[in-house]
This record gives sequence, C-alpha cells and structure tokens, in this order.
Amino acid sequence: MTKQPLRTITTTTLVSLLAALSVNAYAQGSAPPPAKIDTGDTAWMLTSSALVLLMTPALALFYGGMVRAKNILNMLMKSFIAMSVVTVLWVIVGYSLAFAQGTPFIGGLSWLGLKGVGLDPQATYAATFPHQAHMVYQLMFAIITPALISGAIAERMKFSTYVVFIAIWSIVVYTPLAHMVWGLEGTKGFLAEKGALDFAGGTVVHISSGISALVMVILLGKRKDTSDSRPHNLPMTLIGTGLLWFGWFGFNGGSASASNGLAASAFVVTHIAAATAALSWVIVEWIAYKKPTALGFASGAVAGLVAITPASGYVGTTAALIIGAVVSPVCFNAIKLKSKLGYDDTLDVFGVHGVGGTLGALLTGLLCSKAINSTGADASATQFGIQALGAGVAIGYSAIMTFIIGSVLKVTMGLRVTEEDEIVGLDLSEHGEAGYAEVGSGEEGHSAFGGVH
Amino acid sequence: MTKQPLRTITTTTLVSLLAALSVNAYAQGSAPPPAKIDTGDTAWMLTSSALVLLMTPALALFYGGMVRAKNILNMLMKSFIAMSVVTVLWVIVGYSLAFAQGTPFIGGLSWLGLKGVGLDPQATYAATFPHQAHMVYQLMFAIITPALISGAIAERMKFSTYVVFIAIWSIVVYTPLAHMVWGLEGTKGFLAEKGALDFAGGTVVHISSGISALVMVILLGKRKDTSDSRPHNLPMTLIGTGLLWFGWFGFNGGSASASNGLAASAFVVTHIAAATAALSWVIVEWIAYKKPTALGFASGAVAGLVAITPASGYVGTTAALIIGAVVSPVCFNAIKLKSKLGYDDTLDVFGVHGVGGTLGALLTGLLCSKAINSTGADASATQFGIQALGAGVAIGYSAIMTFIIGSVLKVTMGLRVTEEDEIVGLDLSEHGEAGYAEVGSGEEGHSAFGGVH
Amino acid sequence: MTKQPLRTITTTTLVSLLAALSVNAYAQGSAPPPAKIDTGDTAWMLTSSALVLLMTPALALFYGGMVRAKNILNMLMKSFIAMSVVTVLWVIVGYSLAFAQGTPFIGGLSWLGLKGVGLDPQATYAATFPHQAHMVYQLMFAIITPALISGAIAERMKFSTYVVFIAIWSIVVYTPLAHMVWGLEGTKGFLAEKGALDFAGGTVVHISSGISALVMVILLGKRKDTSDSRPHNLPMTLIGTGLLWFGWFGFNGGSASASNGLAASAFVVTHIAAATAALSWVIVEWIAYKKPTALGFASGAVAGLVAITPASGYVGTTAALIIGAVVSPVCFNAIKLKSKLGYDDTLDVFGVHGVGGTLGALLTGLLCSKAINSTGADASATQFGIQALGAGVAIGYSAIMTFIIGSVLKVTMGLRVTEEDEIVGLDLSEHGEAGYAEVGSGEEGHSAFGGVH
Amino acid sequence: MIKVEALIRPQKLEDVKSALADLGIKGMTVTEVRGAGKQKGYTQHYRGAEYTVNLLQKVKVEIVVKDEDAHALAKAIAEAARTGEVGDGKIFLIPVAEVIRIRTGEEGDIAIS
Amino acid sequence: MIKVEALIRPQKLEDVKSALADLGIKGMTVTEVRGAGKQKGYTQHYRGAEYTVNLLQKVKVEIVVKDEDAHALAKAIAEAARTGEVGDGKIFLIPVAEVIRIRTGEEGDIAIS
Amino acid sequence: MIKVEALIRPQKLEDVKSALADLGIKGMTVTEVRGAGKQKGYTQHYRGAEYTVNLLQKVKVEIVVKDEDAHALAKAIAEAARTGEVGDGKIFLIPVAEVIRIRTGEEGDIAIS
Ligand SMILES: Nc1ncnc2c1ncn2[C@@H]1O[C@H](COP(=O)(O)OP(=O)(O)O)[C@@H](O)[C@H]1O
Ligand SMILES: Nc1ncnc2c1ncn2[C@@H]1O[C@H](COP(=O)(O)OP(=O)(O)O)[C@@H](O)[C@H]1O
Ligand SMILES: Nc1ncnc2c1ncn2[C@@H]1O[C@H](COP(=O)(O)OP(=O)(O)O)[C@@H](O)[C@H]1O
Repeated sequence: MTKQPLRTITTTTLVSLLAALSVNAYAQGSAPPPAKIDTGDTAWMLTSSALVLLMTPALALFYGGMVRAKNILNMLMKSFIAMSVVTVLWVIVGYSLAFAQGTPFIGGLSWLGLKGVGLDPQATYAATFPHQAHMVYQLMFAIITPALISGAIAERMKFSTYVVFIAIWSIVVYTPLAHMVWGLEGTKGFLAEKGALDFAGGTVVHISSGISALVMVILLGKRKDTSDSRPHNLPMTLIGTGLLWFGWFGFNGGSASASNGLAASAFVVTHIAAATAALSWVIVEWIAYKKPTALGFASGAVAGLVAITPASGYVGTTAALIIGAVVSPVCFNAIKLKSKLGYDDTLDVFGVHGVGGTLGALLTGLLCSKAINSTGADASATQFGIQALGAGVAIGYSAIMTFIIGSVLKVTMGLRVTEEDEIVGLDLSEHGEAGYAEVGSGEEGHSAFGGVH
Repeated sequence: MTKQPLRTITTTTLVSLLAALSVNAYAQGSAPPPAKIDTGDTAWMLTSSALVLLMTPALALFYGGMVRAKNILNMLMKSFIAMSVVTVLWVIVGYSLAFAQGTPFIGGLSWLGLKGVGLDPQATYAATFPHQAHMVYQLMFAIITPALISGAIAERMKFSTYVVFIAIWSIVVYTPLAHMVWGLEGTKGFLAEKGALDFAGGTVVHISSGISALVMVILLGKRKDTSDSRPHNLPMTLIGTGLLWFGWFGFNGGSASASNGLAASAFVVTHIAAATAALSWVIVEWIAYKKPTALGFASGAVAGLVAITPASGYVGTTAALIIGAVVSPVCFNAIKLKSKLGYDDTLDVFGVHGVGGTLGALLTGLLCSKAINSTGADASATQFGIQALGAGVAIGYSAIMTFIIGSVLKVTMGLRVTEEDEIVGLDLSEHGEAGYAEVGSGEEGHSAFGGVH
Repeated sequence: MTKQPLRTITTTTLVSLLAALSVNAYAQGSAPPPAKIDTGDTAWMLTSSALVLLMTPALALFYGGMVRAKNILNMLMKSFIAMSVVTVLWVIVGYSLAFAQGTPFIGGLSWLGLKGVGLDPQATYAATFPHQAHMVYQLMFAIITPALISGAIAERMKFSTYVVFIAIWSIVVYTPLAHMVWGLEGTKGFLAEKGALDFAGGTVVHISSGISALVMVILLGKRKDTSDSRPHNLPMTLIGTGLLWFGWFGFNGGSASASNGLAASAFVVTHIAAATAALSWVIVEWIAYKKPTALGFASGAVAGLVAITPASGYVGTTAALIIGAVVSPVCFNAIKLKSKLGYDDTLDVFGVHGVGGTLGALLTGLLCSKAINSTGADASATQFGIQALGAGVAIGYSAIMTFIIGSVLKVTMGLRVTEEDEIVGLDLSEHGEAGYAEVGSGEEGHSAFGGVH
Repeated sequence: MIKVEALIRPQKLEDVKSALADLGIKGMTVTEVRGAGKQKGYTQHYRGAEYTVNLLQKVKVEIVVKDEDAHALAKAIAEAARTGEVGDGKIFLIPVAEVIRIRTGEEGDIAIS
Repeated sequence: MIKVEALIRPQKLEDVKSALADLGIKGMTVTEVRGAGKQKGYTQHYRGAEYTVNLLQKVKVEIVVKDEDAHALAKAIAEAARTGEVGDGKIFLIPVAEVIRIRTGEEGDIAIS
Repeated sequence: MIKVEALIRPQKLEDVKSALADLGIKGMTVTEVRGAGKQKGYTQHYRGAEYTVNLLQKVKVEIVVKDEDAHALAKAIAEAARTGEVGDGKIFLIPVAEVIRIRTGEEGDIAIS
C-alpha cells in the first residue's frame, strides 16, 4: 500500500523525505520492506474462505433435497467427503501444483507440503494478507469443484470409486486448470498469459465440473428405476440454495483478494445476477407450464450464480442484469437435451454448470469493462475469442482427462453399485444407515422398525 | 493510507506542509479530495450485507416450519421471490427513490439504474467504503421487509397477486418510508429532519410490514380450514430462528456504516435483547400454560430482535435487557387479540413485527443516550414524542397505502386462491410441486405415489 | 499500525518531530494515547462472534438429528435456551467473574453488569477493538459450553432442572476455568501463569463439558427404552456439522484477537484437522464395519475440531494433519467404553468432547512451536507436563463441582422426567408440542390427528 | 362383530369424529392412506419432467362394532364425510370373528365396549 | 364382495397399477407398510451400535371387487408384482359384507363400480 | 385362514416380535396407525392456541395364519403387548378366504408357511 507513493518521491527534497520517514521505518532503508498485513483485507479473505467452505454443505443440501430419500445420505456424503479428501491432497501437493512457480500448464513443487507458505503476505497472490489465507481460500474452491460432479452421478455411483475418482480428478484435472487460469507466480499460466478472464472460476470450477459430469454420466449409464424420481425434500433444496447464495458472496467477492471497491462490485453483480436469473427461470416456467416452481427458482438462482462467476470482477450492474436474464432460458432448454439425447444427468450438472459456466465465460468477453477493473479488459471480438479459447481448453481438457480416469476406474474398481443395491438405496447398501430412521410424527415417537443388538 | 498527504505536499511550503502532514490533506486545499476506502469498514459492510441477505432464506424457514406441509413450498417461495423482485426494482429505481437527493418524502431520480453509484466512497452514506456496498446493504433490507408480510397472508393468498403486491409495495410503501427516515443526501428525509431515531429499521422495516400485514389479512379474510393448523415442522422454524439471529448481527451491526465501537455496541445489544426476550417469552408461557415451548422461544427471540432494531445504535446493555424483557409479554398478549378480534394473521406478523416494532420505536425514545451514540439523542419526553410521531407516520402511511394497493388488487387480480386449491394446498395448486414427495423412512425409499410421463 | 515507528523517534530532532506530527496528534503529548480501534480487527472479531453464536443452533441440529423424533424439540431447546440463560448471567456477573481482575482462580467484580466494559479498546484483551466485542465474543463460548453437555443427558433430563443446572454450572464451573486459563487482567489466571496453552478452549470448553457430561450421565442413569434409538434425521445432523465447521473458524480464528497471520494460521489448522479427522473416522469405520457412514464423518469432523481447539494458535499445518489423524481412532474407541462400562452417554459427549479435548490439550504440548506464535511455547516434555496439569485441573474441577451441583439438584428438583413421560417423548410431556405435527406427504396435507379448541 | 372401514377425505376426519362422539363411540383406529378412483389427480413439474399423481391422500378409519350397530354407524359416517364431490370415498363392512382386549384379555363384545 | 389385499414391493407398484388399468379397475387404496418374512433384512451401524432392520418397506394395495372378479384380479396382481425373488409378498382375499359409496349413499356392487 | 390384526403400543413391538419368534412365526405386516379409545390424549400449545390430540400413536400388526393357530397366536400377542394400563390395544380376528404367494403363485396354507 505504501510502495507506490514512496517510489514517486525518491527524487524529491528533504521535506518530502521527512514525510516519508514519518510513515514507516523501513522506508529509510534500501532493501524492499516486507509486505505488511492489512487487517481489513485479512478479515475479508478469512470471512470469504469461511463462506466458500460453507458452500459445500450447502451444495450437499441443494442436491440432497432433489434425490430420493433412500439416497439422501449418500448424496450428502459425496459432497462432505470432498472436504476431507481434497483438503489432505491440497495441503500435500495440490496447492503447489496449482499456484507455485512452474510451467504454463502446471505449477511446480516448491510449495509441496505447504513449505514456504507462511503467515506473511505473498507478493503475487496475497499482497496484503497472509499467504496461508490465500492457500485456504483457494482450497475451498478446490473442494467444491469435484463435489459439483456428484449431482450428475447421483443415485448409482459406488462410493469407494467416487472417492478415488475425486482424488485423482482433483490433481489431474483441477490443479492444472487452476494453474493455467490463475497461476501468476513466475511463469504465468497459459490462459492467464493469453488474457483469458475468469474472475472466480467459470472455467476452472463450472465448466470443468459440468463437462466432467457429462462424461461420467455417459460412462455410468442410466439409473435402473426412474419411474418416480421426484425430489424427496424440496425445502432442503431451498435451504441449500439460500446458503449457496450467501456463500457465493465469498466465492466472487473474495476473488478480489482485497477488501475494496472491486470486492464490493463482485459482491453486487453476484447478487444481481442470481436474483435476475431466479426470476427469469420462474418466468420461463410460468409461461411453459403455467406454474412457477420452487425448484425452478432454486435452479435459476444457481444458474445465475454460475454464469456471473467468471464475469464478476469485470462487469457492472447492467451486465449482471443481462447475464442473469439470459442464463436461465439457456439452461432451462439445455436441461431438456437430456431427455432428447438420453443421458441420465441426475441433477443436471451439465445443464446448469457446464452450459451456464460456458455461457458466463463467453458473455464475460462481451460485457467486460476496464472501468470496473483496470487489470481486466474491455469487451471486444478479440476478448470474446480469448474467452472462447479458455472455455474450449477447459472443455477439451476436462472431457479427455475425465474420460480416461472414468474409463480406467470402470474396468478396475467398477463405477456402479449393483442393481439390487440401487433399488434398495445407496444409504443402506453403501453406508449401512438410514437418513430418516423413523416414520410418524414422533408424538410417542417410537420407531417400530428396528432392534438393537 | 498514506498516499494522499504525500501526493499533495510536493508543491507547498514547509509550514503548510507541517500542518497538512499533521492531519489530512484536504484540510489545506479547497477542493475536497476523493474519500478513501477503509478495508476494515468495507469488510464489515460486505459481511453485514451477506448476513442480511441470509435473513430472507432464514425467514422462509422460520415461517415455513409453522405452516402445514401442503403449503410449505408456497411459504418458502413467498420469501425467496422477494430476493428477485425487489433486487431488480431496487437496481432500476428503488435505490434512487430511497436514497438519492429529493424531497423530504421521497428521493429523486439521479441514481436511477445505479447511475453514479460507483465503487468509490460516498460522503453521506458510505464515507469510507464503496457506495455500491451501501446500495447492496440497503437492498437486503428492502428485500426482507415485504417478505415479512408473507407470514400473515399465508396459506391462502394467490402467488401471482402476491408477486405484484410486493413489487408495488416495495416502491410505494418501502422506498418513501426509507427516505423519510434514512434519506440524508441534500434535503434530509422528513423524519430524519425531525430527529426520529430508527437505527436499523423499527419503523421502516417492522412497523411498515407489520401494519401492512394486518391490513392485508383483513382484506383477505380467514383461511377456510383451520381445524388443525399446527406447525408441520418446528425444527425448521428453529433453524430459521438461529439463522435470523445470526443474520441480525449484520442488520443492526452493519447499520453503524463502519467497523467501530458503535457497530460493536449494536451487535451486543442485539444479542442481549434477543436472548432476554426469548427467555421472557418462555417464562410467560411457562406460567400461563405450565410448559415452555420451542415455538415460544423462537417467537420471543424474533420479538426481541424486532424491538431492539430501532434502538440498537442508541442504547446500552441495560436498556437491551429491559427491551428484551418487556417486548415478549407485550407481543404474547398482542397475539391473543387475533382470536378476540377475529382476524386471521396466520403467523402473527402484526403481533410480533407490528407491535414489537412500535414498542421498540417508542422505547428508543425512553432509553437512548448520547453516551452510546453522539449523533443520537438523550432520552426525553420530547424524544419520545418524536419517536411516537415516527411510528405514527409509518403506521398511517403503511396502512393507507397498503389498503389502496390491496383493494385494487382484490378487484383486479383477486387476492385468494379458490377454496378447493386452498384445501388441496398451495404447493400443488399454485406451484405444481410437493414439498415432500415421499412418505416413509426411505429405507428402501421408493415413493409409491406417482408415475412419470 | 503506525505507532511503532512513531514511538521510536520521539527523542530525535525537528525532523522527527515533523514526522510525528504527520500521523496523529496524540503522539505529541506526554500521556499515553488512548488505544485506537482497528477497523479490520474489529470486523474480524464481530464476524467471529457471529460465527460462534451460530455454533449453538448448529450444535442443536447436530444433536437433534441424532435423537428420536419424539425428543427433537427438547433436544433443540436444550441448546437454544443456553443462548438466553447464559447471556443474561454473563452480562450481569459472568463476564466479570471470568475476565475482570481478581485472584488466580476467579475474576473480580469490577465489571459487574458490564460496568466499564465500553466501546473503546481494552489493553489486555482487546488492544485494537472495542472491549464489548471481546465481551460478546467470549459470551458465545460461555453459551455453547453448557449446551454441549445436553447431548449426554438427552432424552430423559427434566427441562426445568436442566435450566437451573446450566445456570449454576455456567457460574460455578465455567467462569473460574475461563479465568484460570484466559484471565490476564492484573493477576494472571492460575493456569495462564503456569504457561498452560489453550488457544480456544480445549480445557475450558471441551474437557469441562465432556467430563461434566459423564458425571451427569452417571447421576441420571440410563434411558428406559433404548431398543431402537437410531438417529431420526441424519441429514439434520449433517447440516449441523457443516454449520459447526463454518462457525468454528470464528471460534479458533477469532481467538487470535486480531485479523492477522495468527488468525489465518488458526483458521487453516482448524480446517485441516477437521477434514483429516473426518477422513480418519470414516476410514476406521470402513475397516471395522465395511461401510463408511455419514454419522461417522460428522463424528470425526467434530472430534477433529475439538482436538485442534486448544492447539489452533500454536501449531502448524503438519501438526494439524497429525492431530486430525489421531483423534478419530481414539474417540472411536472411547465411545465403545460406554457399552463396556454401562453408562448411557446418549450422544457421546464424553467420548468426543471429553476425550478429544484432553487429547488435544496434551498434543498441544507435543506439537506447539514458537515459530507459529511467539507468545506460545516450543514443544517439550515440560510443556507436555504443563498441558497435563491444565487438563487435570479442568477434569478434576469439573468433575467435582458437577457432581455436587448434580447431586443437589437430584435430591431437590429431581433430574429425570417420569418413565411415562420418557416413553411418550419429552416434546409432548415437557413442552406440549410436537416437532413434526403432520404425517404424510402434504400433497393434500391435512393432518388427520388433532383438533383445535 | 363387524369392522366398519371408511375411506374418507382427510379434511373430513374432524366431522366424522364428531359424528362418532354423538353416537357415543370412542374407539377407532386411523391410518393415512392413498386412494385412486374416479377423482382426478394432479400434475407436477420438476425441471420440466412431468408427473401425474393419481393416488390422493385419504384417511382410513376403522371401527369394530357389534353386528347390529354396523349399518347405522356406516350411515352416520357417510353422512358426516360427504361433500357430494367425486372422491368422498367408500365404506366397507368386514366380518370380524373375534375380538380381544389386550389389557384384560377379555374377548367378545365386552372387549370393544 | 371381496377385498383383495396385496402386499407388494414398493418398486412394483407402477407395474401393478398398469395391470389394474388393463383390467379396467380404477379404484384402490394404497398404504405404506413394513413387512417381515423370509426376505433377509439389513444391518445398520450408528457409531458402532449395530441394528438389524428386518421389517422392510412394502406397499399394501387394497381393492374391493365383486366376488366373481376377485380371483382373476389376484392372479393379475400376482403376475405384475412378481420378480421371482424372496420378498415378493402375499395376496389375501377377505370377505366384505357390505359397501357404501359416501358421496351418494349407494350400497352394494354399484358402490364400487 | 384368519388374519390376526393387533393394535399395540409402539414400544411393545419388540416384545411382540420376540413372542412371534418364539412361536416360529416369521411373516407379518406392520403399519403405523393412530388410535383413539379410553386412553386420554395430550394437550399442545402453539402460541397460545390449544390443541387436544386424542389420536395416539399405535402400531398395527397383521399376521395371516391357519384357522386353528389363530386364537393361540392372539393370546400370545396379547400377553407380549400387555402393560396393564389403559391403551394397550385390541386384537381382531378376521376371516381370510384365500391366500396367494406372489413369488410362486402358490395358494392356500402353503402360501403362508
Ligand atoms: N374398489 C375400491 N377398493 C378400494 N378402495 C376404493 C375402491 N374404489 C374407491 N376406493 C377408495 O375410495 C376413494 C374415493 O373413490 P372415488 O372413486 O375417487 O370417489 P367416489 O367414492 O366419490 O366415487 C379412493 O380414493 C379410494 O381410496
Ligand atoms: N403370514 C403373514 N401374514 C401377513 N403378512 C405376511 C405374512 N407372510 C408374509 N407377509 C408379508 O409378505 C411380505 C413378503 O414375505 P416373504 O416371506 O419375505 O417373501 P415371499 O412372500 O416372497 O415368500 C412380508 O414382508 C410381509 O409383508
Ligand atoms: N372399537 C374399536 N375399533 C377399532 N379400534 C379400536 C377400537 N377400540 C379401540 N381401538 C384401538 O385400540 C386402542 C386402545 O384402545 P383403548 O380403549 O385406549 O385402550 P384399551 O384397549 O386398553 O381399553 C385404540 O387406540 C385404538 O387404536
């Protein structure tokens, strides 16, 4: 913060020198002063990290409400377990591969085991707050991304294979993509270098997970029995939606890496896009089916949040209205593809995250402005092209790698539970638990259906 | 932080230099320098905005748990849809009408479409943080206020009419009231000018919604079948209560528009009043019915939060204990009015928000102190009078305008669903969805009761 | 922020004087300047306070999901009521007894009724933020601690006795322990003086509640009917887990009393330990029972959060991995004790909080490092001994005092509800309410089972 | 003895209970069920997938009475449960061979008195 | 008349409904129940406490028809509900003495037509 | 054959299941129901509105057995389900005309063996 002015006065008189002295001691010396922690930026980054962590349980609820009761715990666990698996990997190797100095395609190993990732600021990523805060903030993104895929493969994928899948995927798909887009230490990431804009993860998070979801769904095949696959608990889905919306303020707002005007701008456009997209989904549905649904609201809100994500640090409020208004009709129709093309993307991860994320990445190129963020770009055909390149790379890379990982797992561990286990439900067959052990109002509350041993 | 002075000193003499150095640059010059963003204040305002946004889903849960299962989604949607409708209106016109320079009764149009509402601080409302952060923070208040009304008209009001109602109400009732109380740009708002104290919305939020709720309930008439209208899911109501409490720290704490002692004070008294009111409600009930209920706790907590809202920036901890202790018995008895007077305020919005908000506004006049907030007032008969004026204006204005809006909608769109739809439940009839599609423990989890087409 | 350099130059020449002037006026005088509020630290402390408050509703959900439906409201209420009871006591007397200057064993009465606890910083506890923020932050800890005990005595303890119990326990057990460990004003607390490290409450919060839980369980005796005591709603337990994890960032991160590197470090190790412990519990279970359960994940996450709590400000990321990996197998086995020894600790408060808290306190002595926190200690046999002393004191003191309080209440008010009430369920018998009033999918949603009068 | 088994609309249960009280009948067993018949169902949409729900919520009321009381009881229930719209439900009279009161072991008419 | 009372697997309900539709039968009442029999149950673990659940989810379908139609109906349901694995369920035929349609008060065969 | 239909207290189900196991009976169907009778109900308050709940949670156990086994079975259930307090419940014996095992199509006694 104090570097700029200090640099400008080095040629002035004694007087100015005095002033310079008056601020901090290290200005006197010749060596560049150690960066200083700004408590406000730190507070905002820690708060944002907590908010983004919360998004994973929120996603669990959002998804959980939509599956059948017999699979509720499995659905929740597929999000929660990502909090564990990805964290351990990230600390050991993931953060280094994503953010340490390396090649344009993947980071190096200098930050392995978080060596050198300390409590002081780090010039490239965390100029005014502890480097570890950046590490943990980015970890939260790394957690939710594979968890997003779980909605697509719901109600049939083996839990053990899923755990192995997200572990490999996190290293093989997520970290290189994150590096290409966000890697700035030393050699810039390939897409960063090209000038692709992705403020908070349109390509890294949503395109990658949405495309991978589609690939996995094709490898897995359809669920056995979908004669009635209505959501078992839509209020749960709405709680999840509310918490996702809340957490997304950290996801996009925190991506400013500071508590400043840009953070506020990202916060504001995030809210506007979510609100507008929820409304536009409800309207589309109202027209199509004569009834505005709660699930439609939830779907629209999430679609809006997805689409604004890459744009959130580069566009203004009018652009946010546009993105919100456009994304819902697009995703609404994308979802219809699945009955036409015959793949069973249980909770429409491709339709919402894959399509919504791609749309957001592209629209960023048409709506971005340096008036919002001087380190961004102004809308142009060129920028649109760069955005398309970024999206294309994310699509291609995720699709190919996920296909390879999924195929290997299919022939080794197997991807699906048995048909019997699927009919019984994954809670009982995979976890030996029931989500709701009791029937009845609980007035005398005795569950009639079990015995202890 | 230190840039301003350094930049300005290069052309001055030694003497003014000293003076300038000693405080801040703009003291010397004629043109006021651009205000500077404080990262801590910004972090707190963004965090508070997120917290207040969360209150709307929290309210949805609080209300949702109290209705019958057949109306759960409709109840949730009546809160969630406000996040969309009010946001779009606020961005286009609402913020300007509430906060731009205008008359004492309503703001002007200078900030239409958020023109000029940027990322720099704004002297009147956002001295040390981005103007947009103030805009979005206030938006969250504008969202929850009409949503509060939904509890009163629950289980019978048409969704389409409701959406139109809150859209009109938000512009016609909310923005003028917000302007009268909080409008400070150029010409002060009428009630602000009079010195009416309403730190975080006792009049603007709670009185306005509580009174409007009562008017709508009278226009609507009673529900058809209330032979058993017990809450279908009180744990949901308690989750909502917990999240409301949590979010209210942003509602009141953020109203300090800074991260300072006043924010802490508002935070603390908010907590104390909620805790005390919950306890006093439970005690009143324990005495009256021999049983302390969970719904009583929830009701008391919310009543306490409502009552402390106008006072939160002007009173100390002892006053908070008093407000908390007093509000619950008052609201507890106010609720009984409905069976006496025969109106059907489904979830007691008038009894809790209308009465609790009015009480809080009045008690502010008896308990406020400049020792807490030098820009406030000391308790006095005069201040009490001013508070009564503020409450009176809010009551009168809301009642009249809501009566007009409601009456027009009654004869045009119609306020109620058909009796058959009401009996079937609004989830099915208005949204074509079921909140809980499955019966049973989910152990083998197949829903017996539907077929896909 | 700029004080340090200023202080060092006060004895220098005119040049230095000018510099002094340039920052703030009070530097010129002789009296020590009043401490200044740092907006970033304040924002983080308020945010952390809100996060810790949220942990009590989160705990209610975590516990609530595990009991039978007939006891759900009672379970929730046993957490929520602590928010009221402890708050009122804390404001009147608790804060003073815990933190005001006093003896090594308990604080004095100088801050009774929060006298002198104002909006300015306080040198010992709140150097850069309002003293009231420290007060309310610590209050949130005081609330959740007795609420933790409620999991052990679930499904049978009388609500009235419970309320009296936590009121007494809060004053008699919690405040002295808090003072011994964290009391620093004037005479240091006995354990603080000895150098016992407990960053965020391993001894004060978890050991005290875990041990007291065990004592109460023995005094209470077993539940009458546990033939089927399966959790009635595990998704609720998982929501609670997610919110606890989220809130714990404030619990441990806020314990740095600043928004700085230490706060970030505590945040990071908290996350790592929770994630690792959840994983290690799931693995242990996978091996033991061939199935990884959702309840196991939840249990492990909480065990990890408990164990890292005392260590969180003194250890690095590798230590966090170790603590997380170790605590789950230990607690997993500790839980088995209850069937062997025959006590009925309903939700394993002793097994998770008592054992996990003790383990964390001890491991702190083996893993702490001054590289993380210069005010801490380096790992050593001596430090381990001091940690053992701290844990021992907490165990001994809690056990004895809880035994006395519990025994007196047993002979006076009685600890248990009647057997009939226990079978009917505590919701109906103690609160006159039902958690879930309706059976059925709510499609036409009419509850068949009640009549209004 | 006869078991009178009535399938009624949920919202009519209160009226039926009153009618039973008028007849001095206290004992009954109630179950939540789903019924299909002439009454038409509802359409639901979830992200565009259409479901038709034609099993509608009903309540089953079972009352065992002496043979001679059964018909009158059935008539009374029918009257109380009637709205006149399709979907009002059915009443079945089912022979019961024996009744035992668990508490006392009593058998026969006395067990249900 | 006869009440055909079938206990079937939940996932077979749709097939049974189709079979009934083919027979032109519209009226039925469905209840969620739990059944024990030869089919083996499941083991659950909660923090190490083991529960064996041997009451498994089933659906009870009740249809009252004329005496002469009962057996054929039962056969049709059995066919539709069959998987061949243990746990397919049972069908009971229970005599019904009288039927009343609540809406109209009609009695006898006409009440269920 | 006879359907033994027992209405019991929920917390007595485990005891009844044990008693059945002792008799070598494995097949049964269980439903959650609500019952009214002599047992008194509960009062609830919601923000001052008073509700009296007099339909209390019970469990219905249905077992179809050969005619000759029915009475002994009923006695055994009654004994296992008894607490001696009002509200213990009733057992009804209902004639069954025919039984079919869905899996095999077997009819008669063999279908329930
Ligand atoms: N043949 C039947 N067997 C069993 N239950 C039936 C039968 N016919 C109707 N029901 C039950 O009666 C209810 C009402 O029947 P429906 O034909 O819709 O109206 P209504 O009885 O007024 O003619 C159904 O929902 C179902 O529960
Ligand atoms: N004797 C019986 N009385 C009542 N219901 C029975 C009886 N025997 C079986 N059932 C019901 O039939 C279901 C299937 O029975 P089961 O013995 O498991 O398989 P299957 O009928 O294929 O031999 C049980 O779950 C139960 O609901
Ligand atoms: N006439 C009846 N018809 C059907 N069910 C009955 C009848 N009388 C009692 N029941 C059932 O038996 C249960 C217990 O009856 P109640 O009169 O309370 O106690 P008890 O059987 O000990 O005298 C009731 O809750 C109800 O489910």
